[in-house]
Amino acid sequence: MSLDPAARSGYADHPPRMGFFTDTSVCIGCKACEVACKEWNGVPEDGLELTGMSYDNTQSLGASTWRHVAFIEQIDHPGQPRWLMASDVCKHCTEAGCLDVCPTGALLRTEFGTVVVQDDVCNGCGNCVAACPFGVIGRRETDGGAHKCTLCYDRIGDGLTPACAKACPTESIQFGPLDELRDRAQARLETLHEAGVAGAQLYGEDPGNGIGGAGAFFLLLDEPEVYGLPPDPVVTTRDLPRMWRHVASAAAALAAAALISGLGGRA
Amino acid sequence: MADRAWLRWPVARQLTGPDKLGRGAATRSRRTDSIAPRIRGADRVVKSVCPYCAVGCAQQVYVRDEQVIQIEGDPDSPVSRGRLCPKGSASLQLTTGAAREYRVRYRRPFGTDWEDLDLEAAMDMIADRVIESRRKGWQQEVDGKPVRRTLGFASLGGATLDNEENYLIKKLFTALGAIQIENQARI
Amino acid sequence: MAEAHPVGFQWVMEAKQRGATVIHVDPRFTRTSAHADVYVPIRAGADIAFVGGIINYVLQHDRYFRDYVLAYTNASAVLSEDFADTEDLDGVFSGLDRELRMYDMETWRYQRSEVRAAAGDRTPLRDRFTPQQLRQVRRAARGEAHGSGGGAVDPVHDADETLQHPRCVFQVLKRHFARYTPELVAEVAGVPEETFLRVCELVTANSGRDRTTTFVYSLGWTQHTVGVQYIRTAAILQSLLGNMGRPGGGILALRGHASIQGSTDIPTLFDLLPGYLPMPHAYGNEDLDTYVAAESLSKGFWADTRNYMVSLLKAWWGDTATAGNDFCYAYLPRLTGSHSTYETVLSQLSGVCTGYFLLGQNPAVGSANARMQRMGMASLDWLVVRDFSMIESATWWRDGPEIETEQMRTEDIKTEVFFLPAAAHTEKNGSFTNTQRMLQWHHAAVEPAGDARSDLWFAYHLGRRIRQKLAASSAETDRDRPVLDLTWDYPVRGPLAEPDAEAVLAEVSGWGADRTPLSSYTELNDDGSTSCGCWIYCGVYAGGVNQAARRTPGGTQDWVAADWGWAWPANRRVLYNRASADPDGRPWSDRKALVWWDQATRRWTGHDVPDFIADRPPDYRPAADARGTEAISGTDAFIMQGDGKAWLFAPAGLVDGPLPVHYEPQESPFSNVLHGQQHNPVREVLTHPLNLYQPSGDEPGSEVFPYVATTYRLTEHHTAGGMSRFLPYLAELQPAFFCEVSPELAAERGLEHAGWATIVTARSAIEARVLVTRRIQPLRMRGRVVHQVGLPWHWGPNGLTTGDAANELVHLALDPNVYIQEDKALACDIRPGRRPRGPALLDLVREYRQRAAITLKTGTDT
Amino acid sequence: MKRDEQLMVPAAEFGSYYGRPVIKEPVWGAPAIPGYLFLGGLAGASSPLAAVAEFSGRPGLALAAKTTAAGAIGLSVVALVQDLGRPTRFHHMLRVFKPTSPMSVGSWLLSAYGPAAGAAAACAITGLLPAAGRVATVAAAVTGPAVAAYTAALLADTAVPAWHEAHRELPYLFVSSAATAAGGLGLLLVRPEQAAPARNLALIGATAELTAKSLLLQRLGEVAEPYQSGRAGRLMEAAEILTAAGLTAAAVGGRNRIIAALAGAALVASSAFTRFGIFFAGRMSAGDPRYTVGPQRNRKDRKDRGDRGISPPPAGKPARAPAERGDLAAAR
Repeated sequence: MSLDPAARSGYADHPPRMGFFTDTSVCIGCKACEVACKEWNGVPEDGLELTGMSYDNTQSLGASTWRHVAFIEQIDHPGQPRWLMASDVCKHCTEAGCLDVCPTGALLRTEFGTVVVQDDVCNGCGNCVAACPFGVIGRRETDGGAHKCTLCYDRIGDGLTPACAKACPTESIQFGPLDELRDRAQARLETLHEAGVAGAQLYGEDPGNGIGGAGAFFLLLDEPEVYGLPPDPVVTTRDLPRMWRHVASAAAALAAAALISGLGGRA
Repeated sequence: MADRAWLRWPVARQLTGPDKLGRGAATRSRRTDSIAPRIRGADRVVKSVCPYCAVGCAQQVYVRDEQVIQIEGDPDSPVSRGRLCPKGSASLQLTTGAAREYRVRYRRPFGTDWEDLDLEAAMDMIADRVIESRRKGWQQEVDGKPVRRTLGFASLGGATLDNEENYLIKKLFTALGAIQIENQARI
Repeated sequence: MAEAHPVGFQWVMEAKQRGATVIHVDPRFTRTSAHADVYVPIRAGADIAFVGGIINYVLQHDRYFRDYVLAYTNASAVLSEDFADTEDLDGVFSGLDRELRMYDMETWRYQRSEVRAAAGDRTPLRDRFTPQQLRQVRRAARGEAHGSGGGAVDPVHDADETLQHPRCVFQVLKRHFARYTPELVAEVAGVPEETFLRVCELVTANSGRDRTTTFVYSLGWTQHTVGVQYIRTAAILQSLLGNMGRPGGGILALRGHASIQGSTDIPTLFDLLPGYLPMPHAYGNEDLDTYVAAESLSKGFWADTRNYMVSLLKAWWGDTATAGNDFCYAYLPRLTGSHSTYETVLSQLSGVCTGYFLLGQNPAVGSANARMQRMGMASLDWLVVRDFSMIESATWWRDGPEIETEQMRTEDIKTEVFFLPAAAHTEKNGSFTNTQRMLQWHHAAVEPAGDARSDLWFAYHLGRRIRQKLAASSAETDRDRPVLDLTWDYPVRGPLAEPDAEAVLAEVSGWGADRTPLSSYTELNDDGSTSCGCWIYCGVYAGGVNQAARRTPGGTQDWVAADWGWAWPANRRVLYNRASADPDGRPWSDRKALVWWDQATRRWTGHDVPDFIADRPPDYRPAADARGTEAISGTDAFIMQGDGKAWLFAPAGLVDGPLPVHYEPQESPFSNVLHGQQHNPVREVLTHPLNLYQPSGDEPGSEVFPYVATTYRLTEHHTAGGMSRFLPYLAELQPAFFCEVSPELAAERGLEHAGWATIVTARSAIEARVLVTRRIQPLRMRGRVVHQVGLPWHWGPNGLTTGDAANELVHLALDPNVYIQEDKALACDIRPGRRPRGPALLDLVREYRQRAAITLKTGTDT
Repeated sequence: MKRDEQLMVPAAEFGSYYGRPVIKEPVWGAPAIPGYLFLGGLAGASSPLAAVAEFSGRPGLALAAKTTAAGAIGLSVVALVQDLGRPTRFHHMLRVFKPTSPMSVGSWLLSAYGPAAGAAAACAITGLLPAAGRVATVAAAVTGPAVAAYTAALLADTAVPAWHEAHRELPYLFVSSAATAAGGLGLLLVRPEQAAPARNLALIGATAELTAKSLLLQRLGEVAEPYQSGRAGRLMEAAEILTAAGLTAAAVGGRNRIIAALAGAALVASSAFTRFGIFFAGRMSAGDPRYTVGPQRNRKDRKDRGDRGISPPPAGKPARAPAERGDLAAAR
């Protein structure tokens, strides 16, 4: 599958695809990404609930949380106690379910290959929410619209770094041309494997995966589901052609059934 | 006109342009086409320092129409390299958020609620209070030794203040004879 | 460090990626631990045992850096025969007066066989004053003055370069720490032996010519009744390992407020004048001469104390200050004993202190024993609070905890309260001094709105008004002269008449004749020809240029980045960096080169500004009668010290002993296994019904408070929450006050995860949500299990996220050197459920006190 | 897991993050969206029934079916608009035409079908413009089945496991449910002598529906659980009983006015219950990470095994112990 979604979305001459590489092995769980994102994008506060989920009171990505730091306590981890931290974000899929199903064109592929919501277009139908295999996008109660990470579309258009990546104290969040990030991630993975960090793995970067490769991918230290990520997501629209065929034959069957029902002559 | 309006209809753009499926170029709104970071329009960028902890991360304060519109890390800093922690990243909310008070509030002795008070009046009253407490707590000698000081009033705070502010506070209060001048460093 | 200083931690992460080993010692497994190579759980309050154990390991295994130790420390100094160690006296040093709760430090001095007049003109205070008066001097936090200079010491003394003399510092040190074995460390600190030995091995292997190890600490070390000695212990170890004054070495204090370093340099502290000059004391500082005699050293840069003091007096009183009137020295008020913030509270409660300024400070929840703080405020005539938001210190009179417990009624409280909104850092010009002593200027971006004003504005205009009123008063008396003669003519600008902060900085930096800006404190004179508001900041306005505002991008500089901001003194980034070179002036190794002697130019040079006399050759030896800076030899790397050496043994300057000793905290479930002496005998206790202490160790009643509590910060909040609890984006990240406990403690006490718990001490009881986590490990020591309760102290009743303040629990027992309270190791009880409401809360605490048979005297023995 | 059952910060579970859902539960509300599914199906199947009735000379049935179609589609559009986060922007649905979006396709379908069904009903009721009425009737009959069927894609084209995994059966289930409803309503509203096509349609629909359901449940395996438990399970069960009862009654006593009416009511209700059941099953499957993680983990493990063949795991990434595997059993 092509890693150049911008070209397939009508951008003949476009800049390189941009993305995030989130290296969770150096995340210190400070949540600067969450705050910097909200400050820049004006995302509202998202509830004041103590969850008991370690230091994670944000809980998940959603309409009012575009970066979410997960905390996983593994004090019994063989070798050394671990406290995993990972900053999750919209994956900006090559094949984006939210974008595919959006009926209004509010969701948009940008020239950078990222996926954004046009707030002035969105009518809050909620279809994207159900279509995202990562549970990223949500509909905000207060304004009825769908919202998610824009990869700071406004900033990157001016050559600026997205707010979260800029704030990140340890460069756990890296922003750049996707090709470059992929090389960097491979190198980092090899370093970790050489250092004997079992379980280190890249998540989402494989163009052969079910979303055609993510524009925002991760280096994880454990299995994806430990972080609340789906282990092998497949974009729902891959099955849509088949669904349409079944819908067509079902509709035809209904028409036929109606015709058959009328057999037996006039009353 | 009508023609052109019709051509902006995304369906029309789908039909006439390369984005047949309506997932990119064809569906862009006018607002999306004109998107720009709000700091692009800043009148000035002011160099600053984060007000929270003592790492001293450098900040850039963006101002438009005499309002602070954004605060970010300054990549030039050899201390912080442009990065900020969650608190530093919340500097905009700290300085421009709803929690800030902008009016003097006054509670009279035995009062049950706040009252309004003019800043100038408040400053004048405080000056009077200082003079009076200073007088009441004055000690010329202790144990036969000259001390020329007052225990009548005290001050606490200064670890989040500027050096210049602390300097004036120390200078003024010491000259007034106050010695109970303290800050967070003891706490 | 990752928790409270995340952006600073980027350098640790980077070092780690380059191969550095990170060790984290903490009672709880934190975000720092998560990235450490070795995590060491420890019982709160036992760090001297732990670090002392490493010292013992270094000495027993000859892992110290011998050349460094010989050249730059006082290891060879021979001590007086009168000195007796804690090993001889079961936990106390010679010279203890239990009645006065103080040490006579005379026996801690170096031995001096050669009979000669003591260098310096001073008559020892002990010959001039009664012990009671002496104690008052001592209680003025004298140890804090002089910064790193310590106390007066005789630079000429007996020494044994072979380090074999039984009374040489090295041998004394060896004996002193001999019992700090791995077994003892395990018994006292709960650190498993193998973990401890691994740390010893890592630290020693990473120290020497080619490698350096750094120690980083914060309030986890300072907030103890032996806090200064905690840091002393690290200082001894780092000196032994040759890690001081060298790149990648040192002991780094991570400070928690934007300019808390600046607020000690230019101190709003009772015991100091700018530049760590001591505030004059009623005894022994009667006039300028006696002050200088008492407070300067005969050798090193503290010998120039008179220059610094006269220049300060000139800065404050300008032309009025002349040689003829002692430069207005008499205008300075005098201390008698401690006037720290805690004594201030007592003086509020007793009705002496009737007015109070809170300038960006929130003692109603942010200071230890918060109830006592509020009771103090309720005794005032007036209170001025300057802050961003309606913090608890501004609102306690209407909705504070004492209203709920019915200890106060709003309509009965006489305190008049002024809340004045403060300007933010974006709304004013000024400098912050960061944790590495670097001043950085922040420029005003906008004018403050409404009534918000800078504290510069407030101080200046308040002073202006007071001066006007006093000048106009017919009752003008001699006591008003200091205010009326004060130089207070700062230019103001703009619609708000904001004083010019750069003009203040220029005064701080100093000038000579015709107001020519000075460039270094070495230019200061004692004849009144120079003026300088803070001698260590001299040069920050050199050349009439605001050096703190320098912003040459780091990327275009070398790693020292000397052209960003300005670090005191003289823009030096690493203090005592002469020690980065060997006695001959060559770097100890190429890898660790910082400054060195250039024989060709006959000057010190290097990456950093040399912290040494620039043209003093390594082979310079002072004449026997040399004084001041002339007496600094070419190898006296520690130029502020009275003998030019790093002190393994502190012959002066510390009021609670020349060497660190493990004492139990004021409140501890354990007895001191090391000595019969349970506590620091000279710790400060404040006896007051609002400040009751609990029984400790073997005392009956100590079992009522069986757990160790410690307070700390979270990344998501700041101090007492005044700048974080009120912000939605921070409040939502840590939305409730919680305590952290182990699953074992939860099981023992029936605590439910995410439920509620009540934590009780003799002062109060608070409630917190419960986070049951394996990150808190029960420690096994002395056949017992010790449970610890973690309390992030950011909360209070106001703001978006609210909760009880951990400071309600904390007592006031203080370190005797610097008067800092012991938040970091308390004893407490914890029980499931929420705390009682209203007066029932007091009943609960009373019931605990009765069970533990607590009286005013409990815990106050020496 | 309920909070009060937790004893501590839970040890990391292989399989989920604190038991939290991986995907978002759909924000679509009830009764609006299941109501829409039902009404859209009712309308979509009523229109061809109306046409058949009209052209087979059953004006009573034709009128009833046309009125039903128009009413149902009208109501369903109201439900749809009301469920939008920003209802005033409903017209944005026609901003683009996206074949990748069932909702977009459906919107265009509805905008063709709705007016046709409305016109057909209006002509039938008023008796005006009979020719136009006939054109409208045919147009509605042609587009109606698509309206009834596309909603299956609307649900299936999501990340919701119980819906997406059912994407093959769901269209058939939906149209048969639609036929059941339309036929049932015909039985309820129209005298038996006019109602033969309705009865036939109901019989065919109900039979097909039962078949489709059982096929769906069989094929979904563990992801079928949400259809069989909780609120969804109860609704599905009730629907099945009603379908069976309605089917039997219609077949046996369909010529009796009262029995026919009762049978019709049962079938209409069964169709509604089915839609609500399917809706809630989807929600439940989204809310429980098992249904997301389990099948994906199994698929990934199969792929990984396939990738690796029989060679040992690469260094640095040992094979996970069985206990760590995120299969369904271990997921909780």
